[in-house]
Amino acid sequence: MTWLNLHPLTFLVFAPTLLGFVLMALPHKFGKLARLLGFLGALGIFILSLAWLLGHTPAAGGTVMAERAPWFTLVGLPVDYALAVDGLNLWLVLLTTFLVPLTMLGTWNSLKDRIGTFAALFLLLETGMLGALVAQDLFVFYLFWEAMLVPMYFMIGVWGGDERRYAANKFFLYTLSGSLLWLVALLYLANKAGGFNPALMAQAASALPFGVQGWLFIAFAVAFAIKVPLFPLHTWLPDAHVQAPTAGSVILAGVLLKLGGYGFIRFAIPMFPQAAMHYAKPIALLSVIAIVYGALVAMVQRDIKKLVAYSSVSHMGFVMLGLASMTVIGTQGAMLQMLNHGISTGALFLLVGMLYDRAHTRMIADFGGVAVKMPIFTTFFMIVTLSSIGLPLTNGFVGEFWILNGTFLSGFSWGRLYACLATSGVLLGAVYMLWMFMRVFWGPENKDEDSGTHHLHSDLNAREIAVMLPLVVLIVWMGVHPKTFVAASEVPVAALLQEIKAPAPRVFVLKPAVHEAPGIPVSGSPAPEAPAAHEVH
Amino acid sequence: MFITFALITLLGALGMLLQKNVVVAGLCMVAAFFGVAGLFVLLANPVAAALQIIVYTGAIMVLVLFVIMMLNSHEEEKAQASHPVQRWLSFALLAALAFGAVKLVLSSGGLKALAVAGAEMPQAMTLQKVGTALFADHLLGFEVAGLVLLAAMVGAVALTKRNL
Amino acid sequence: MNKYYWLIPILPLLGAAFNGLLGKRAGKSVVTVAGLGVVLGSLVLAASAFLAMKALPDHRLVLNYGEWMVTGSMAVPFGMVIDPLSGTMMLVVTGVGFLIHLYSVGYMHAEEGYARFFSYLNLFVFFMLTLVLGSSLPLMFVGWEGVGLCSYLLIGYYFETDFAPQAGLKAFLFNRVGDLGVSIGMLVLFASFGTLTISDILIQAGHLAPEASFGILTFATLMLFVGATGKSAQLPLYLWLPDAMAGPTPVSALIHAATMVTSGIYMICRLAPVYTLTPITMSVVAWVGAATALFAATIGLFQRDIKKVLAYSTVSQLGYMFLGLGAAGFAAGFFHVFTHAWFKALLFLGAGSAIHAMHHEQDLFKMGGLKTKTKITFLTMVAGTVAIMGFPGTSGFFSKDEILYLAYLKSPALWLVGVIAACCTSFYMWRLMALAFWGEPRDHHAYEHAHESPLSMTVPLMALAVGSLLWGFWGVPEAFGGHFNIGEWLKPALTYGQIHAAHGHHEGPAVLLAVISTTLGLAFGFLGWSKYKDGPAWELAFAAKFPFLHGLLLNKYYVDEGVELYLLRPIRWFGNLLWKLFDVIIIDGVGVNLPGALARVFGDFTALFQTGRVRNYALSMALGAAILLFVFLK
Amino acid sequence: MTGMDAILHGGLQGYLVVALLLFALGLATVLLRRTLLLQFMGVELMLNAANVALLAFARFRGGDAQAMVFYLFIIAVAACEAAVGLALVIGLYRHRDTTDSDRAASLKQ
Amino acid sequence: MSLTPSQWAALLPLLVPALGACLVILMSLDKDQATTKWIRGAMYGTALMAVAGSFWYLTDLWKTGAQPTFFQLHMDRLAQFTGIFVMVAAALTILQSWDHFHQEGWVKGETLALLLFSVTGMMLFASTTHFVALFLGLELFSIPLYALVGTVRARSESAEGGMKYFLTGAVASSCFLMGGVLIYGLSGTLDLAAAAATLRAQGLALDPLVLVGAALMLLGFLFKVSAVPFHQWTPDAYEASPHPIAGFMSVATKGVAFIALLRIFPSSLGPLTAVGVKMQAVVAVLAVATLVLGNLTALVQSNVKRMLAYSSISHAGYLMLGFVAGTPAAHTGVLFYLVIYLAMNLGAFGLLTAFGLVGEHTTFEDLRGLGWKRPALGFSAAVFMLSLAGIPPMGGFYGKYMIFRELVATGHVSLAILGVLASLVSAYYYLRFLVALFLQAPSAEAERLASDRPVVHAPLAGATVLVSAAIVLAGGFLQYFLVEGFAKRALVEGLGLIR
Repeated sequence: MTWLNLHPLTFLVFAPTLLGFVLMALPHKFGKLARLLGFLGALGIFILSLAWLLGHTPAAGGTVMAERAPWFTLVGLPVDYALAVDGLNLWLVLLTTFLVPLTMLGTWNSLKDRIGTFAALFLLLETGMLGALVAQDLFVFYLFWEAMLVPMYFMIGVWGGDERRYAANKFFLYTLSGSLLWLVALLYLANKAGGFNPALMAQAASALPFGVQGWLFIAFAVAFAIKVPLFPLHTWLPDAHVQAPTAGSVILAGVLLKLGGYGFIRFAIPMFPQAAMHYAKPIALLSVIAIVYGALVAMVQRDIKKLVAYSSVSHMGFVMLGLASMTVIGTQGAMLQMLNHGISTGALFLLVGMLYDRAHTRMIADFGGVAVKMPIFTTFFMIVTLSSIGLPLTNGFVGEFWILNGTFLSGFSWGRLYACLATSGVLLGAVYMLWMFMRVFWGPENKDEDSGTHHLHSDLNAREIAVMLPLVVLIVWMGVHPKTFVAASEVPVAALLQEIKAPAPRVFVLKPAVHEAPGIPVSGSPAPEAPAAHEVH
Repeated sequence: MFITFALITLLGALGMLLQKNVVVAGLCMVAAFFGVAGLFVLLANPVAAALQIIVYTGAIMVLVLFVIMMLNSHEEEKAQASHPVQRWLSFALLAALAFGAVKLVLSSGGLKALAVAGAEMPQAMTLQKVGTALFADHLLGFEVAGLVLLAAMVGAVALTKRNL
Repeated sequence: MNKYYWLIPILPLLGAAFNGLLGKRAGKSVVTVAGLGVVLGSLVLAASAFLAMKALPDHRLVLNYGEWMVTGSMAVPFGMVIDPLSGTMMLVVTGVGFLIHLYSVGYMHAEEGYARFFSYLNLFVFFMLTLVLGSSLPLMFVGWEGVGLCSYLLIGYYFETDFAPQAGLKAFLFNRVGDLGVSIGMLVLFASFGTLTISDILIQAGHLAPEASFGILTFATLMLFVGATGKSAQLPLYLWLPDAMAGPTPVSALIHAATMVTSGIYMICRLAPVYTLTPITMSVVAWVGAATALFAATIGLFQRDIKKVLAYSTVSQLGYMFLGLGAAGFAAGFFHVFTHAWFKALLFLGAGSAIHAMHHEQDLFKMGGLKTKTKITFLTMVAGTVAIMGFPGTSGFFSKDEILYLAYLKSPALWLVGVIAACCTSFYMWRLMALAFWGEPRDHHAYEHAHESPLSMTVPLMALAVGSLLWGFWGVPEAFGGHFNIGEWLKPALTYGQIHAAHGHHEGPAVLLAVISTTLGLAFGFLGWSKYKDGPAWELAFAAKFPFLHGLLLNKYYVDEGVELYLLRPIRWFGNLLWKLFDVIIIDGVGVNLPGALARVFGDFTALFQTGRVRNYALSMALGAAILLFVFLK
Repeated sequence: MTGMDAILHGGLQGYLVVALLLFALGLATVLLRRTLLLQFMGVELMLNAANVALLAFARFRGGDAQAMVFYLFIIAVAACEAAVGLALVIGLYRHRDTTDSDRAASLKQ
Repeated sequence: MSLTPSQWAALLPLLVPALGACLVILMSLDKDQATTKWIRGAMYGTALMAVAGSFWYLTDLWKTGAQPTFFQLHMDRLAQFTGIFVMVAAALTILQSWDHFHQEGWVKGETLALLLFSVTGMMLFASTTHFVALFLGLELFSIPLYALVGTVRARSESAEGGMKYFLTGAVASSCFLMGGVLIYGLSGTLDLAAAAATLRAQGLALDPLVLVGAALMLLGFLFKVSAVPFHQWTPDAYEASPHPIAGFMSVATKGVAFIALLRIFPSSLGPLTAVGVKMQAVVAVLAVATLVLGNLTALVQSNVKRMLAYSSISHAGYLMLGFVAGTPAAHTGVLFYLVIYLAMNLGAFGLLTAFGLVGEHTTFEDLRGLGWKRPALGFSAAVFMLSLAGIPPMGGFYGKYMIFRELVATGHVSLAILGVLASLVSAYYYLRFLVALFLQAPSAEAERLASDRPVVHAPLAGATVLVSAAIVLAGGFLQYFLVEGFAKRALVEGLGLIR
């Protein structure tokens, strides 16, 4: 056990792979067994991660767990095998370990053939995601970042829909194109810094002329923006989502997209502060465009899954906006919004998958009056929809509210305008989601022989309910007590923003009444002659 | 004297390049080889000259002409059949190389120095010298050459042996 | 007792959860008990809380229950503030709410979605109370959006029909448009005051000078007012309310007449100290209110669906309230909210009872002569009508008159508009009464089976009737020897110790104005009654004489059609354009697939060099050699 | 003597020029003839050109025996190439009944 | 002159294969070798023994760390590295060819003999700086390959491909020869290292004839690594030759040529700085051409062998980029890349044999669905293709990483960008291989063919594939040992390039 005590993260990251290889080795006829083993293993990882990551009390810097050892140099730059879980990635890690078993359970029967291999790939994917999340050395990060592509490629390509080959290739090459160019920037900076340690690289970057910094930042940003995906680099997403099997879509939306945003907050912004602030405006502009654009396009989709995919574009636009605002509130909002999106959109994809498993169609027009046939399903779908349109007391609201406030307060001149523009996303979100909901679930029952509604014979079974309940609980929990999920990142984010000297928030200074002593504090400390309020607890 | 042999060599080669009839072209090439042999003589290297005549004109050429006959591939070759781009590029290249060759030789200082220095050096190339060099310094090369010959033989057999 | 006040909003939530999750299995009786019980419970608690607050010297009871959204410089707690304003509203919500729950027991007993209905209703009460009691803007916004959600669910209650879901969606989206305004308003207020806790904002606002011209606060208040127009169905966002009548009648009464639609007014009263700083906004509010009052009233003139008439009357009455607010008469506006809650709920429930009697026939032209059949309904309806037309002494008289008087002080034009609207109101109300209860029955079959409603429906009617007749005496204006007690009562909540008072009373011909408006109202009321007491003949003649005018009013000025044609279609078209053109063709086609295709084309081209002729290979080698030599000799 | 004279009167430069020209002609033969056998002969010519240069240098280095040995090896190699080349031609001829290199172009693109 | 025992020990790695070749020839004289199983077994056994023996002596030498120099041979670590490299390649090739030739239905000892000859030549070629030995080595490994390419008697393409390879190869080697002769002429010595020193001493480093000589020699190397525009023989020759031979050529020829290039140009001709500079300049230009042309043409191939041929061309491009960077680390990267490339490319060609794709049936169509039929092979195929595309954590990535890193470090950022774009393009056609294997169901026509074709058993080829996959994965996870312990030492202690 001493090894475990020394290398808990290594175990968390690589245990899935080991299991995955075991499952791959199993012959086809043991598929069901492999699926079961895979699920149990993933569940174990989740429980373990909960116990370890929440069990440890964080160190001063917010670091929960860390490993660092020199790995290799390859006749040149040293590469450290450095992993760590700290405030920035703690909850993303937990989200990953949580979603994987949940998704396995949620899509238990939706695949018929080669289920063992699928489970194995799923576990490999988990390793890639966890590794990328906990990597503290850019080379290691890059390794996991790229390694993630492969299992997802096969998940889409083998188990996907009719256009799966196109979608899989598109997903693979699209992402690769960004990350390869990013690799060149990485190498350039690493050569300047003499290593892949982010801190050293940040120093080296600060020494470079601003133009170079700008280019490097762009290389980083593009690679991450493709993953996010930020308009106009989002077009791989709809294809990938629509073609991928349910499980693939869930993980894609739930975790993979987050890595883009995470890359920004973890690497791109801290390493190139000036460049980041210089390019904050275009990024924010693109985010606002993404918010509105994604929503408008989602509004006219005919395929539920594609609609949800475009809604992801819109929601992740909020994340990017919050990051670009460079305020604590905005960034924290972005951190929370990433989790929100992981939960809500993941849940949406699961639900769409459950619908598809029954009706074998996802076309909105094929449904109508589903509520009559599947009341429980409808209830869940309604709740998730509400969280996705950011109804207060669900998770969606808190994240968006913080992001909007942060952006409005942001020290950049564009903040106020963009915040006001971004609010329209909230409205449009309601438009496309509820319009879809109305057409699918309400209205008179669609009686056609070949309609989707006609093929719905059973409401959710116990397993599916068991999958949805935790998600619903989380949705409410995050909406009512978000602190649980953002407390960890509060300190690191504040420290980061202070370190990069982000512009101070801009507030309005109001004119006090003439006979008042000048200078009413704008921050809300009640004035002396405020009537005493009776505090009751 | 040098001019003569040089001309024989080059004209032979040119003939082989331009002569339509394959057999005649082959014969032009024999001439070229003879010219080379002559040059070797002028270079005070009778051994080489002899070898040249024996091996090339003797062995290789006869072999080639034999094959030409055997495969009766000596029908007229239509020069224009080759793609004009190919043809003109090749001719341009040939001209460029010829011009470049002269220019190169003239521009090389080392060559001039060597020509001056080497003109009055002792020149006799005797078999004894060759033998010593061959078996003293180039034993490895000698063995390897043997291997090459063996390999070529095996290859030729593998390529042409009928009963497979 | 204090430590239980958090149950005031939570009890209905629990009821909602219970009815929603287990109601179907538990059975209707249990649902009834649970649904009514929780509301009754919170009513009792509310009453005690109200008294406790009243006992306090400064009439403000602040309760905090831990933090909600806390990060960076933002700290939003869970908390309740009970002061005269919120307290009164709380009582209205729970009280009227309870009566309507009671009424629904009878009205919905046949429904198979009974449990669902009650869980929605309870949920609504929860959110409404959150809106009212919330100690911070975001918490208020929780209720704000929540009631929107509930109205969406309740309007779409008959989800298997074609129209109800559409109406529900319409309601939610129009509200969302307003919520946009609220969100932006909150952003600005947070950036200005650095806090979102209402009391802090108001205290700070107390120390500020009014904005002479268009300032940041004006912007904020205007944005919040946009939200109010959405929630309270003012121009231009009123469109959803008439369609909302697709929901069951109790819903129309509770949500779309008495409580939810007044939350816009409530919010402005809540933020009165800030609004008083922004004269421009105030005028905007006044004028929008006046315009809405008149506009809706005119539409109400010729509607045939009894609930539509009431709906437009609601819109118009809400306009009155905004007119009052805009005229700096926050108390007056809120007073009208209060009275209106009584009589409009009454009218709706009465109409519902009539509809119930006529077997769900809503077309006025098909009713008639009910006064003999359904006595209680008839009498209570009369009470409601006289109240709404402002018959001297009724609650409507005092509240409306105070508003008109303040409007006159602001500008006579506003007063004139108000009066005209009032005349229209009494006209269509009496038209309604006449068509429904007087004259010959026009649908004999239905008439035969018409019957008085059960007790659970008539008791609320009577209770409300009493309220709407007498409650006005709480706010008798000075002009009529009263002290406008409600104003005094609300003052601390509305001014928050503001340096300069909300408004000093100028002198004005109060009595004269009241006399004029009232007589005109009575005259038009009589006109409406006399023209219709024998059936719709007169209207048909009118329609024949002025087809355009009549059509215009009947079709609500064709606004819905216009919205569909000039707003929704273009948006959908634009979305399709973005998708099909920008996404598929430009980004994907040109940006992604084109390079791939080009690579292939180029590959095909380079493959051509592989001619298969060895001479060509040798040539390319020779050229390569030339390159080498060139580079080396260069 | 100046460069041109040296070339014309059998100086080292002369042999070099001849060698290089021979080399060029050999290459040209490969490029311009289609009869495989003649193309092979072109290759032989190129080898011969190398020989000429080699032995010329040897002469002007006072009869360097190393070069002479190398010359022997080159001849041997030339013979080997000829053998394999001819074998290949025959093999091709068996299948295609031609020694025209342009007509042996089924492998392409 | 006589050799000391240690020198004999150092010579054995060359001798053993040659002797093995002779033995195999003797066995193959049996006229019914094609029929009697044990003779076949004996031949293959002998060949394997020869390779294994040579490998054994080499590793022995490597362990002792001796680097004897005798005759014109430098049996230094680089030479030993080459030897091990070549022997592994040869061993895998022999094992695959057993299965392949049985599938094709004819087995000939000559092929083995030729293979062994060419192996000997390769070792010689890569372990000398003396031009005579260099030239002989070149011919000794080329001539058997010419024959091997044309050796599939059943197919007319075979002879054609052999002819093309032979003719172009002969032209290239005569250019190479001419270049060497010119250098000799001006320096007076046939040992290139000595020649470089003399030329520098005599101030002839910039003499046009020297430059021409260097250029022509470079041409010889570039032809062997099949760099554009000397690449056109490659696809035809690969398609013509038996799968294992194609694999062997793609790996061994290229590898040896690169190592020899490394030994000659940066090292032996080091004193001639101008030559080095111009070499890098021209290699940079040609590398760009190679990457672009190789990748783009590979994109449109329908035949897997041709695709692999073009991909091998493009890989030559990456390796050439290593020479452009020219730092010791870059050269180490080149060596490491070669090791991985050996495994992944021989593995890829071995797959064709292991899947039993005989004759012309080597199109992507023929691969469809095979990945699921043979999971282990399919997995290895994924490993190879991802590694070829340079996706971590496969070994191929680290090779690219080292080369690109040095490129960027030496300021060739634009080249690095081109390189990564090239590998982006390459990813597409490598994925196509996997698409065929896993993402496509076998076409009905393919099913029919498979049904009437006897089910193939290629245990040896399968084994080689798995071994190669293991090597590639090892390259991904144990890259450190391969680089520091193997490639770098070969450079440091062999050429002394890193001081």
